[in-house]
Order: sequence, then structure tokens, then C-alpha cells
Amino acid sequence: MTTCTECGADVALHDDAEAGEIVDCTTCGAELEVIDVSPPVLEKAPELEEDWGE
Amino acid sequence: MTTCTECGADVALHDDAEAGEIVDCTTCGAELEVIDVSPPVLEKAPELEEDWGE
Amino acid sequence: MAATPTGDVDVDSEAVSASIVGASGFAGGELLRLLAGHPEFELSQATSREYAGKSVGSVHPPLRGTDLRFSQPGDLESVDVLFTATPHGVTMEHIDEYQDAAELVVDLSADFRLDTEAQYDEWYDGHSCPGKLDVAQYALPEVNRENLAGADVIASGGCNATATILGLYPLAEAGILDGADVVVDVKVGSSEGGAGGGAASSHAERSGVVRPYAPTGHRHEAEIEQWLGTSVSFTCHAVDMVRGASATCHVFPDGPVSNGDLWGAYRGEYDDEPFVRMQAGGSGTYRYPEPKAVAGTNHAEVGFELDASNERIVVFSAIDNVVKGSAGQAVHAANVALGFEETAGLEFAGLHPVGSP
Amino acid sequence: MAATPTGDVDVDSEAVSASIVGASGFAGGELLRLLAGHPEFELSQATSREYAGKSVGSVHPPLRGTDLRFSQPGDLESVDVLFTATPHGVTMEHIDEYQDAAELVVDLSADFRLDTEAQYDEWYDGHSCPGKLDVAQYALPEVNRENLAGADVIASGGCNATATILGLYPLAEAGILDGADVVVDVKVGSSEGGAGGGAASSHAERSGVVRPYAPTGHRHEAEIEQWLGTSVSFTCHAVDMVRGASATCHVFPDGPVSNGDLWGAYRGEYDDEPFVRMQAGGSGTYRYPEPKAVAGTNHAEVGFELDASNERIVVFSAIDNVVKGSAGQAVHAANVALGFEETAGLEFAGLHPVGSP
Amino acid sequence: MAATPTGDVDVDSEAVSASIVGASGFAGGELLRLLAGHPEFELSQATSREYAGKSVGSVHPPLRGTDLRFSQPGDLESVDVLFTATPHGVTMEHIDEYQDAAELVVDLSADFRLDTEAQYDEWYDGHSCPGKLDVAQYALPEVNRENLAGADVIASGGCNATATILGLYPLAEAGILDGADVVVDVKVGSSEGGAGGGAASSHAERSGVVRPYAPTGHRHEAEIEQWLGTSVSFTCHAVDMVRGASATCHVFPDGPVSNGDLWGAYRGEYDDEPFVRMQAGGSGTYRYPEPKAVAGTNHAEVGFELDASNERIVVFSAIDNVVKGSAGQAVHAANVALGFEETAGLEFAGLHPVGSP
Amino acid sequence: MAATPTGDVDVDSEAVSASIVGASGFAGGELLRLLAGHPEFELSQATSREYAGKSVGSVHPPLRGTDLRFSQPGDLESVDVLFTATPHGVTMEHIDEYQDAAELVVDLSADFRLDTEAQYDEWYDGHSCPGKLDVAQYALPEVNRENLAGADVIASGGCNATATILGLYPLAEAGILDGADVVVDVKVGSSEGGAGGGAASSHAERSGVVRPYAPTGHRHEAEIEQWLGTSVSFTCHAVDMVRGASATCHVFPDGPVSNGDLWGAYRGEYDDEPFVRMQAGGSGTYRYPEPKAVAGTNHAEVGFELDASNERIVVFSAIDNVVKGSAGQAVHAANVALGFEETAGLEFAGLHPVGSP
Ligand SMILES: NC(=O)c1ccc[n+]([C@@H]2O[C@H](COP(=O)([O-])OP(=O)(O)OC[C@H]3O[C@@H](n4cnc5c(N)ncnc54)[C@H](OP(=O)(O)O)[C@@H]3O)[C@@H](O)[C@H]2O)c1
Ligand SMILES: NC(=O)c1ccc[n+]([C@@H]2O[C@H](COP(=O)([O-])OP(=O)(O)OC[C@H]3O[C@@H](n4cnc5c(N)ncnc54)[C@H](OP(=O)(O)O)[C@@H]3O)[C@@H](O)[C@H]2O)c1
Ligand SMILES: NC(=O)c1ccc[n+]([C@@H]2O[C@H](COP(=O)([O-])OP(=O)(O)OC[C@H]3O[C@@H](n4cnc5c(N)ncnc54)[C@H](OP(=O)(O)O)[C@@H]3O)[C@@H](O)[C@H]2O)c1
Ligand SMILES: NC(=O)c1ccc[n+]([C@@H]2O[C@H](COP(=O)([O-])OP(=O)(O)OC[C@H]3O[C@@H](n4cnc5c(N)ncnc54)[C@H](OP(=O)(O)O)[C@@H]3O)[C@@H](O)[C@H]2O)c1
Ligand SMILES: [Zn+2]
Ligand SMILES: [Zn+2]
Repeated sequence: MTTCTECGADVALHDDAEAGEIVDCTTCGAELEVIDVSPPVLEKAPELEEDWGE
Repeated sequence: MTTCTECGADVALHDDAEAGEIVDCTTCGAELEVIDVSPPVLEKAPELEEDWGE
Repeated sequence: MAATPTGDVDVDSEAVSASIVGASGFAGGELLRLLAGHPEFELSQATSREYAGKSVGSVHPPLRGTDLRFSQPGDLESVDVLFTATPHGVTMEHIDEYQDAAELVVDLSADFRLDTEAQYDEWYDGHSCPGKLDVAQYALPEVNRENLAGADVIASGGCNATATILGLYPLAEAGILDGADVVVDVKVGSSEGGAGGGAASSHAERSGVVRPYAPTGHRHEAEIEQWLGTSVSFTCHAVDMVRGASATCHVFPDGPVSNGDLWGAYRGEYDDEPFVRMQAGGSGTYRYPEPKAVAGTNHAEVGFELDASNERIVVFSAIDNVVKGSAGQAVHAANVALGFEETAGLEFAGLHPVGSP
Repeated sequence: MAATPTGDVDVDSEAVSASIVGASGFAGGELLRLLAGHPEFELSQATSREYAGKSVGSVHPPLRGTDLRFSQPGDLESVDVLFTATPHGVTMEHIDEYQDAAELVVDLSADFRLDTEAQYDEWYDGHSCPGKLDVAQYALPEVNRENLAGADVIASGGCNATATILGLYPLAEAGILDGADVVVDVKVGSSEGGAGGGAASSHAERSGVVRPYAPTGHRHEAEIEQWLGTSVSFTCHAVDMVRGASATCHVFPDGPVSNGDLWGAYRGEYDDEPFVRMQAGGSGTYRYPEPKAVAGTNHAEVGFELDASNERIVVFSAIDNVVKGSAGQAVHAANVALGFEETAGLEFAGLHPVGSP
Repeated sequence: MAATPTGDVDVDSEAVSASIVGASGFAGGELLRLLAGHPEFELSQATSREYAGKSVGSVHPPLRGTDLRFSQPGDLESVDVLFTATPHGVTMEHIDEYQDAAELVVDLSADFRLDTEAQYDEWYDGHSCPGKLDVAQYALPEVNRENLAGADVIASGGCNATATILGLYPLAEAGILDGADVVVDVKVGSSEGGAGGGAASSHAERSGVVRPYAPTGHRHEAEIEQWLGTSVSFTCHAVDMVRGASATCHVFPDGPVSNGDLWGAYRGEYDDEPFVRMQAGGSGTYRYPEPKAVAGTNHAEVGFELDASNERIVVFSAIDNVVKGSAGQAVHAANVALGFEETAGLEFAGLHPVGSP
Repeated sequence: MAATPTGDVDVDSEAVSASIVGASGFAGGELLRLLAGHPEFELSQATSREYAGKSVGSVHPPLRGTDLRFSQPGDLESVDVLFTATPHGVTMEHIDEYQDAAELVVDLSADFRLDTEAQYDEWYDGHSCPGKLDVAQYALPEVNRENLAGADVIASGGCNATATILGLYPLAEAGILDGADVVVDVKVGSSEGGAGGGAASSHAERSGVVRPYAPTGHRHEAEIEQWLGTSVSFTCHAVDMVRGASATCHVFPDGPVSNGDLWGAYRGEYDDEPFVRMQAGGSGTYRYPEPKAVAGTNHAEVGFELDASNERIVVFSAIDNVVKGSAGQAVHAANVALGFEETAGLEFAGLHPVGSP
């Protein structure tokens, strides 16, 4: 269990989470990169361009 | 100028058409493969699956 | 097929004057739009009882900026051609008045489409002016071009009937319908219901539908039978588009028919038609006729596919119900009747991409 | 044919009885649907003058198979709770009659939403029963939960007001709206207009629109101001969906605000709310609140983004106007008032994919 | 945030565990939604290669707030029931692995729908595990209920096939299809194509269409013939909705059939079916089966009309392709197979008004 | 505003030749359509790498029947005017090659819209040919007509920027924007995303949306600021239409402004503009600007309403993004630059009724 860097909510990581993996915060939707696993550290992942253009 | 194998309409080939090229018949829409260029010979191209599923 | 009109007639000195009864409706609005862009016609009056006095652009946005205002149908002045786009029953009641006002009356309703009073008794609620029935000519040039010149009354076809007739006419002419069983399954847009709008045709109720209506006994069967010489089993569905009528005709011919027979029949009939386009197979997104590919235009798309294992021909036909299926067909027929360029005023080729026009 | 869910509560012995006035309308139909699936309520009567005698399923397909028929509003029997989903003006006229029939009246119209007669004079055409205004409680539990227990009259909020208030309430509570300028730009679906349907709301005219209505002076401004303590510049647009109201709030705070401040304000207010979901950023197709993600449900989605260069907070809020913005809010408030599980009868979580529900 | 319903069964102690392969797709997403709200099942895993690690709610908004994250299909753990919602060809390849993981495999693809290898050779590209074909049972309870208990593999039907079979099965059972000619004209929504999306299925190209596809030779003909004992002439059209499949069946029986015969056949077959609703005529907006009246639900609407003059029966059948035509049918069949209440988890009755869900 | 084309130039003898790079895309397809119907231009080449060799009508149904086939962009021949409708970044890379091929290059991308390299560094990813930036002229004739004659490179504006600039330009010219706060809330159709189409723009996901995108920091802010001399707070939403961009501008002027001031500003600027129509109030269904009233046309509708109580001006502006917002604007600018009739080739006035075009 760790904390979303965007909204501060708890984020549950599954047991075999690995560094580099991207998870999303189920509270705010932010994409978070797993930087470290023990203890768990998350960082906001670089934003993906929306693919439906402008 | 040659003839569509599907509907019989005239099909205009451009000057530098090459064997293997696919053109469409502007009368019926059929896709035609250029089998030979002098004289021009066309054959119905294998049909593409519709890509919007069932 | 030039995509834009060219006008070599001197419009001011010799334009043919035209008025429209029922100009606030959907078909009447299309007539306004088409005649406003027509090189040979000059618009005189456009009637509406509800909107009399208002500018035509206040109802029909494409007409904004034009000075014409709706007038009362009772105030009709003399013109060369009178187009009537009123509900079924109005023209048969007023036909004498309309003919007094104009040499040529082009009616968009069902009032003069059928040949005999008996048909009106069977399919409608009778006819109040049966004596005029044999004066009228069916508008659809693809099947009746040779009888339009000199007509006094022209009856524009029904939209579902037009789609069906255009799809099947080459088969009828080639004898392929003789003894054939035919199912016609039609899908139409909401503009077919006209500009009224009750609860069932509200946006909330009518959006997203595939809604059967007239499952059997649709009145257009009469017109279709009249022109194809055979009866068809006809069923209509409302779908989520505003413009468009699409007929899928399932034909079971009496004997074997080849692809070559079919192409011969269709190309023979339509190769020289300015408003019919074959679309049968091919690749990409648009392979068969579909209404949005002809929306806003006077074009019909027609195509077919042989179903060998079921000894069936599937014919697809797509039109814009308010253009080819109504106002455009009327203008096309008038062009033929008056000796104008057939495509005059009808050159718009459509839009791509386009949603649900 | 079990068209409707049945809960596990013993309905006959201890159910709370409820009737609906205006049950043939869109909001009333939702009440029917929600109460039919509610474990604590037993439906008694559903009124409609137009459809009296017909089964409720003949108007509302999800109710097919239920035996209930519409009755006349004049034939109301005593029940525990009376839900009224009539046009503005009806409940204020009949409030005594309704309160005679039921201990709790939950009204979905605007008749008891505002606190004072003066507001009705300013925003509506006055009020015919101003003495009852201070008896009524605003339904929206997120802002008024603590006052619902024991209420005699509950006034369900306006749908646009609900979307706006839910979007901005955390900012108001955190003081961020103090001295702020606020623009609210709303997009709504066609069900907001009710089940009537004139020419302008016909499918042909209403499809595909982005149509401004009430560009200024929308009546919901009154409700919004009452709950946020600040006036907002409000503009509404009709767009092509049936259900849904989406409010984009452009907030210009008086001083600097950080992302952390915002998350603090929003999570503080909404983390424990069963029907509010934060959706702010992220990846994939659904990144911000949008109405189709909550269509059919009692959920609201709320999210925001800071625009540093313009010193602006953009807040998005999306609801289903006939559920969270009307019937669902009313049931939620009744659940709170009567001490039921807050989410009872409101558990449906929505559909994916879904078009334009 | 309780985004999903919870039943009253003690989930932890006696729930049946279930996993979904292909849970990021449209049919798999529906399985997730239905199982999350099911009183008897407990969700174990949901696979997606593309979204592994992300929460299921990031792809499917109705699942927001649930903690489940997608896992890799290669990491399947043992469960009681495995639902597979992968493209055609995947399950036949992995069937041994799937059966190792679960006692009951419910497959939503076409891989186990047909009885014989010969059919796969004729209609598909053969079969890689023909030995398992006779182990599998077709899911549709209305035609195969008695064979589901104890099945090892259940094959959920095709959506167009399901709509057609439900429409015609009573006629088949009553012998009315013997010697009859049958045309089936189908209209379907865009969710039938799955969650992929190329240029032709983009919003701009796919909006507003009545687009023929598979004019002849549609693979579902095989399934239909297998269950009705007669071949049908089948044609499909894409129309502008997301959910929904509507089959119009034009039946030409060998001899005379009366309305009474038809009601006898249909009521005999469907009166006790929890998910089939007759809708044939009546008044108001919704008179015949239409997909939006059943969108989001596991219900099918079936109706008919006699066309005496053409000696035709027109049968209409409407379903939601991803529920009754896929995930809902699969859950229904699993309920039957496992002895649960047939309607468990499938009670949602739909929405009104609703646009194009 | 002439609603119909008039062509007095002898097309055959002195037509100006034109080619299109990126002709298989949405904007390029519109260029094809407009130039095919243009009295002064003769189409030479239309490029597509993907569809090279196929007829242009196979991709764009309105072009069916024309013999032109796509060619490779590498095979460009010399022409008088080259239109480029490629994604951002392509023209800046190939500008020398394009200028070698044609005296006038009209680019539809963002590559030459901004004045300085610094702007491209701030808003885009820099510029690969900054030396050409001051050669290019912004296309929008309403704001830059006097600089178009003799231009070598013309940069057609962004669609959202065009809608916004047209809405606010009269206020800027009248000084009303000086010191004003401005919020611009935009709603756009799916064609804005081009002909590609990933999962998020599939019909199933994109139907029925009110979906925020680019909540802040939209690149078009740069163009808007360049032409209005003030920054705006800009937010965009995808809504369910294919064509159309609608900008609602909430303007808070520094001092009092009257209705008379506003009409003076707008009429002064637009009374003589052939493609701008004022629409502010009135009666009937169409009272304010809305995109479907101008769909398929090069017209913009602009209107406003004063909100006295909030000291706000609400300005509405609606265009077709692929015509006035792109291909039509480009042709209009070319008409001005080459001394043609301004409205040549752009006379189509739109359709009524029309759904979601
Ligand atoms: N819509 C189609 O797709 C389509 C296709 C083929 C044929 N048609 C035929 O075209 C005709 C018009 O259809 P529509 O869809 O345009 O209907 P509509 O939108 O309802 O328009 C009817 C028009 O007739 C006028 N009108 C009604 N009663 C009248 C009367 N007694 N005297 C004079 N004017 C009267 C109405 O205006 P006021 O009431 O203001 O006078 C209105 O302008 C119908 O006969 C229809 O069958 C329509
Ligand atoms: N639609 C929404 O999104 C929404 C959202 C928030 C609040 N509301 C509010 O909810 C109320 C109902 O809205 P709606 O959209 O459901 O409207 P609607 O579809 O027009 O329904 C109105 C209902 O009231 C009945 N009714 C009308 N006049 C009546 C009278 N004098 N006495 C008794 N019954 C009468 C009608 O049935 P009969 O005429 O057959 O009796 C109908 O059942 C309105 O006050 C509205 O402001 C609606
Ligand atoms: N849509 C309908 O209306 C409908 C109706 C009846 C039956 N069906 C059937 O249901 C099945 C799914 O259809 P759909 O519409 O849901 O398709 P879809 O949206 O394309 O979903 C396909 C799913 O399968 C997964 N997948 C693809 N290849 C896989 C592989 N090799 N191994 C494991 N997982 C794989 C995909 O996820 P990843 O690629 O991320 O792993 C995705 O979750 C099909 O067989 C279809 O015929 C669909
Ligand atoms: N759509 C709008 O509403 C709109 C409005 C204003 C401005 N614009 C601008 O117009 C331009 C085109 O937009 P669109 O919507 O038409 O996009 P689109 O539909 O994606 O079309 C792009 C076109 O460019 C071609 N293309 C792509 N890369 C190329 C390359 N490297 N060299 C040569 N040709 C290439 C593509 O064809 P092949 O890949 O087959 O060669 C295609 O024909 C963009 O710059 C856009 O910003 C569009
Ligand atoms: Zn978070
Ligand atoms: Zn051909």
C-alpha cells in the first residue's frame, strides 16, 4: 500500500509488482510509475498524448 | 484502356502502370490487379476482409 | 457529371417562374434550396400558413440572406411551374386551382402517382379527383423519361418506392423478376416523417432506433408494383439518421442468373443515367450503396451481390429521401419536361466525411 | 417474464408505500424504474392523465411485465411517501393535497428549491404557496445530508444546478470561490426537455446540434448561488445525447491555488460520498468526467485541471440528468430521510461501451 | 464509493470463483460488469495483455472504484468457472490449458458453437481441436436448457444468430418453417466489431450509416441452420447504434398460417421464459421489438405480423448484442449449468428514455 | 451572399492548375471536392501514399465517377498552386520542394500560422524552417484579406482558432477586449481528428460524448492571441457530431458595453463579408449560431447576447471545421490571392433538415 503522488489516495500494489511498471490510481485516474517496490515508491508517469487528435 | 473483368466497363490505366499494381474500377468499385501492361490485362484482385468485423 | 452548376441562360430575361406550395415543410424546403440555386428558374412564391410573413431563411437556415418571405397558399399568383409539397390529400382537392395558376404542376405527394381510382380505393382512402389521374405522369426519369415532355401534371414518386424501383428496375426490364419472389427491407431517416414532430418522433424517443413501422401493407407497394409489374413483400424500419432511404431487395429469380447477366442488366439501364451510380463490392470503407454517401444529392447508388447457395440476388439501393426521393426527383423531372439540362440545379455531389446528414 | 428486480426484503409486511404523480414523464418514469427495483419501497400508484388505465410498461419499456397501471392524479390514495414529477407550478398549487396524502412529499420540480418568495419573484413567476418554502429541504445529500431526516417536503435539485454545485462545492467549502469569477458552460441532452416534443425537439431538428439555449439568465443560477454563496455566469447548450448534463466550470480564484490544495478540497469533501467519483487526468479514453460514463446511474464524476498560465481552475462535472440530476437524487434523499441504506435501489453502475444513452 | 452492487449471499464462504480471459474487450467487459454484480460468483482474474497492471475501471468506467487489475492471460490461476471472450481461434488453441484451469469453460467465441469439423471447414478456416466439439454445449437456454447441467464447455451463441434463432425457433418447433423460404435482414450496432477500431469503424466514417456488410455468406448462417433445421438467406447491415442487433425475418410458409397459430407457437415457447418478451402491435411509441428497448439487458423482444396478401410472416427480434447476444447469454447458461437462479445477476431492466446505448 | 455559383471565366483556356498533397485525408478530401467544383482551378495531382493508384472516389464518395487517381507525394509535378493538407511538421520539412513545384503554396497545417520561431518553441516542438515564417500569410480573409495578394505561402488557420477569432475579432477591433477577461469553451466534431482512428475515436467509444480534451494549454491559444492581441482561457470538448466547431466566448469587458455598441462592432466588421452571418436571437428553432446550420459550407455564424447581471457578453461562433475551418478557408484565401471572385467554388449553402453532418 502506498500513496498516489497526484491526489494522495492509497494505491494498492499487487504482490509481484516490479519497478518500471505503470499502474493507475483508482481514485483520480493518474498513471503512476513504480520507481521502487520495497518500500513502494510511485512517481507520476509521463503523460500520453490523447490519440484522438485536435 | 482496358476492360473491368467484373462489370465490363472501361478502365483507364495511367502511363506508368506496372504489373502487380491494384487499381479500382470507377464504375463498379471492383479492385483489379494489373496482370500485364502491354496489352493491359486485368484480373479481379483477392477480396480484402472488411475490417469492421462482425 | 459536373459538380457545380454552370448557368448560360440569361436568368433575368427568360427565367421560368416557379412557386412552391408547402414550402415550410421538409420537401418544400428542399425545393426552395434547389430552385434558388437553379440556373433556369426564378422563385416567385413560397407558401406556408404557419409562417406566412416570415423570411424563408427563418425556417430553413440554408436560405438565410434571401429576401423571400412565406405567403399564404390562398394568395397564389400565376407562374410557369407550380411545385406542391403538401400532405397527401391536399393536391387532389386543389388541383383545379393549381392548374389555373400554372401550366405545369409538379406534385410531391401521393395524390397523382397511381394510374387508377381503384388503386386509390385499395391503398388509400379513395380519390377526390380521379378524372385527372390519367393526365399525370410519374416523375422518375429513369423509368418514365419519355413521357415527361409536355406533361400537365407530374407526380413525384414516394421515397421508399423510388429506392426500391431504382434497385429493381433493371431486373424487371431484363425479365429477371418474372416469376421471382421479392422481399424489400427498407431503412429510412426521420425526415421522411415531415416537419411536424409528436412525442414518438422526439429526439429522445427517436434516437438510436431500429424501429419497425408499417411491417406490412405499406402504401408504396402500390407504386412499386405499378412500375415493376410484380408484387413485393415490403417492410420498413426507422433508423437513426435524418436523411436517407436504403432498400435491401432480396430477389429469388425463377431460374439461374449469372453475375454477367446482372451487370448487363444494370449497366445497360444505368450507364448513361446522370444520377445513378453503381457500387458493388470493391474495397475500403464504402463498398455497397449507402445513404450517407448520397446525402444531400440527387444521386442514387445501386449495387448487388449474388448469393449462389441461396439462389438469391441481394440488391442494395440508397437515396436521400428528400432529394432523389422527393424534391430533387421533382426538379429533375421538371428539367426533362421543360427541356433544360437534366442536371441543372442538381449538381451537388455530397460530403465526405459526413455523419448522419 | 421477470422484467423487474425484486429485493430480499419482505415487501408485503414492512415495505414503505410510495406513489408517483407525473409518472408518464421522463423523471417520473425513472422514479418508477428505481422504486420498482428498490428493496424498501412498495409502489402504490403512478399517475398520468393522458395514459390513465394503461400499463406503465406501455410507456416505459423497462417496466414491461409489471401489472401497475396509470391512475388519475385526482384519485390519489394515502401512502408513506409521495414523489411528484410534474412541471413547474403544479406542486406549489397542490402541496396541501399532496401533504394530506403522504407524510413525506419529494418534489422533483423547482417549486420548493429556493428559500424565499423573493427569489421566486426574481427568477420565476412568483410562488403560490410561499409559506411552505421554509419547510422544504433541498435534496442533494452531498450538500444537505444533515437536514434531510424528518423533513416533510424534499425538493430535488435542478439537473444543471446539481452538476454545477457538485463541481464547485468543494471549492466553495475551501474558500476558493471567495472573490472568484466563475463561468459555467453546460451541455445537456434532450431528455432534459421532458417527454413532450414540439417541432424544435423533433429528431430531425434536434440531432447533431450544439445549440445555445438560455445563453444568459438561466433559472438554475438562483439555486447555484444559494448553495455556493456566489453568483456564476451560466450558459447552456443542447448537444446530441438523450441523457446527460456536463458542466465545465472556469474558475478564476482570487489568489494562487495549488494542485495539492485542490485535491485536499475535493477528496476531503467526496472521499466518503457513495455517488461521487473523481476523474482527473490519467490515460486511456476516459480521462475526465463525461456524461456517458455515468449514464443510467446515480453517480457524478468530478474532476479538474489547473491552468497555471491563465490562473484558472477548470472543473468538469458530469451526471445523468434524469438520475443524479432528478429521480435518483430524489430517491437518494428519501433513503437518507427514512434511514435506509443510502445506495438502496441506486446500485446500477452503468454500461460500457455505450453510445448516446 | 460503492460502484458495484453486492448481493446478500455470503460471498466469501461459498462463492463460486470465476475468471475472464479477454476482459479488456467489449464482451469481456460485460462479463466483468455482470459477474461483479452477481450474487453467486466471486471474480478472481481478468486478463488483458495490453492493459495488464491497470485497474479494470480504467478501461471500463462502470467498474471504477473496484480494485481488480488486469493480469496476463499466461498467469491464469485455478478457478471454478473460466469465461473466455477472445477473438475466434484463440479458445480452440488453448482449450486444454483452459480446461486445466477450470471445471467449466464458457466460451463466447465461435470456436465451439458448431457440431462438426465439417461445418468449420465449410464456414470458417477449419478447427484445431475438433475432438472437443461434441463435448461443448450451445449456451442459449431457450433452445438448449436441458443440456447445460453438467457441461464441461459451453459455447455462447453468435449475436446475430441469437437474434435470429429466438425470432424463428417457435416457428421451427411448430413445423411452420418446414418447406418455408426465409429471408433474415439484420441491423447491428458498432460494438459487434469489438474494441479494436480501424479507419472504417472510426466515428466519422461509422456515424449515420446504413452500411451493408456480409451481404451473403455470413458465418452465422451455420449456427442458425444448425438450430432451426433450415437454411436462411441472411444479410447484415451496420446501423448507427453502439449496442443492439435486430433481425427482421421474412418467412414464406408452405401453407396457410393464422394469427392464432402464431400466438400459439410463440406463447407456447416463450410464456415461461424469463428473458423473452413478446411485443407485437399495440399502441404508443414502442409497438414492435426494437433494440433500444432492451439495451443493457439480457432480454429479447420478439414479435410478428401476418402479411396476408403476400402470404408472409414478418418476425422481428431484438437483443443487446453484448448482453443477450454474448456475455449475458453466457452468464445465463452458467446459471443454468450451476443450478443458480436463472436470472441471478441479470436483473437490470433497461432505461427509458434512452438514446443510442 | 450569393447562394449559387456563377462561372463566367473560360475554364478550359486559362484554368489555374492545382495539386493537393495529403488528398486522402479529411481536409485534403474537402480540397478535392471544392477544387473539382471550382470554376477557375483545374485539378492536376492528388497525393496519398496509402491509396496511390486508386481513384479518388474510392476514398471520397462525392468524387466517384471522376477519373483522377492518387499519386505518390514524391512524384509532384509543377503546378500554379499547391495545397498541402498534411499533419503538422510535414510542410515545414518539405517547404523548399513545395515552393519549387508551385508559385503559391497554401498550407492547411499549423506549420506557418505563427509569426515567430519563439512561438513554435513555446507551443509546438520548435520549427525546422523558421526563416520562412515571415514570408507566410495567415489565410483568414476576414482578418487578413489585404495581405493575401501576392503571397508565396498562405497558412490556413486552425479550426478552433478560426471559430474563436471570428467570434471575437469585432470586439478586439472595437477595443472591447482591452483589459477584458475571456473564456472560450469549444465543442468540436470527430472529423477534427483526421482520417486515422484509434480505439478512442472508434464509433463505440466516441458516440454520444461530451468529452473534455485539452482542458488547458491548447495550441490554438497561440494563434488566437496573435490575432486578438489578448490571451484567452481556452477549453475544448469533443461532442457527437462529425463536422463542426462551435466556440462559446464568455467576455468580461473592462467597462460597460451596450447592445448598440455590440451591433455596431459586429455589423461594422461583417456586413460586407460574404461568409459571415449574424444570428443573434430571433424566433423559431435556429436562434443562435450552431454548427449544423453551416455544415458543408464556408459560412460562419456569429451572434452574441448581453448578460447585464453578470457584466458579461456571451459570443457564439459556429463553423464547419473542414470547410471554413480548413479547406474552404484555404480556397477562399487563394481566391483572394489570385484575384478570383471571393465566393468562387464556395457557394454551397447547406442542408435543412440535416442530422449530424
Ligand atoms: N419527407 C419526405 O421524405 C418525402 C419524400 C417523398 C414525398 N414526400 C411528400 O411530400 C409531401 C410533403 O412532405 P413533407 O415531408 O415535406 O411534409 P411536411 O414537412 O409536413 O410539410 C408539409 C407542408 O405542407 C404545408 N401544408 C400542410 N397542409 C396544407 C394545406 N392544407 N394547404 C396548403 N399547405 C399545406 C405545410 O405548411 P403550413 O402548414 O404552414 O401551410 C408544410 O409546408 C407529402 O405529400 C409527402 O408524402 C415527402
Ligand atoms: N427531465 C429532466 O432532466 C429533469 C431534471 C430535473 C428536474 N426535472 C423536473 O421534473 C419535473 C418533470 O420533468 P419531466 O422532464 O419528467 O417532464 P415530462 O416528461 O413532461 O413529465 C411531466 C409529467 O407530469 C404530468 N403532469 C403534467 N401536468 C400535470 C398536472 N397538472 N397534474 C398532474 N400531472 C401532470 C405528466 O403526465 P400527464 O400529463 O399524462 O398527467 C407527466 O407525467 C419537472 O418539474 C422538471 O423540471 C426534470
Ligand atoms: N461484440 C459482440 O457483440 C460479440 C457478440 C457475440 C460474440 N462475441 C464474441 O466474443 C469474443 C470477443 O469479442 P469482443 O467484441 O469482445 O472483442 P474485443 O473487444 O476485440 O476483445 C477481445 C479480447 O480478447 C483479448 N485477446 C485478444 N487476443 C488474445 C489472445 N491471443 N489471448 C488472450 N487474449 C486475447 C483482448 O485483450 P488483449 O489483446 O489486451 O489481451 C480483448 O480483451 C469474440 O470471439 C466475438 O466473436 C462478441
Ligand atoms: N480536420 C480538420 O478539421 C482540420 C482543420 C484545420 C486544419 N487541419 C489541418 O489539416 C491537416 C490535415 O488534417 P486532416 O484532418 O485532413 O488529417 P488526415 O485526415 O490525417 O490526413 C492527412 C493526409 O496527409 C497525408 N500524409 C501524412 N503524412 C504525410 C507525409 N509525411 N507526406 C505526405 N503526405 C502525408 C495522408 O495520406 P497518406 O498517409 O496516404 O500519404 C493524408 O492524406 C493537418 O495539418 C491539420 O492540422 C485539419
Ligand atoms: Zn490519485
Ligand atoms: Zn467494374
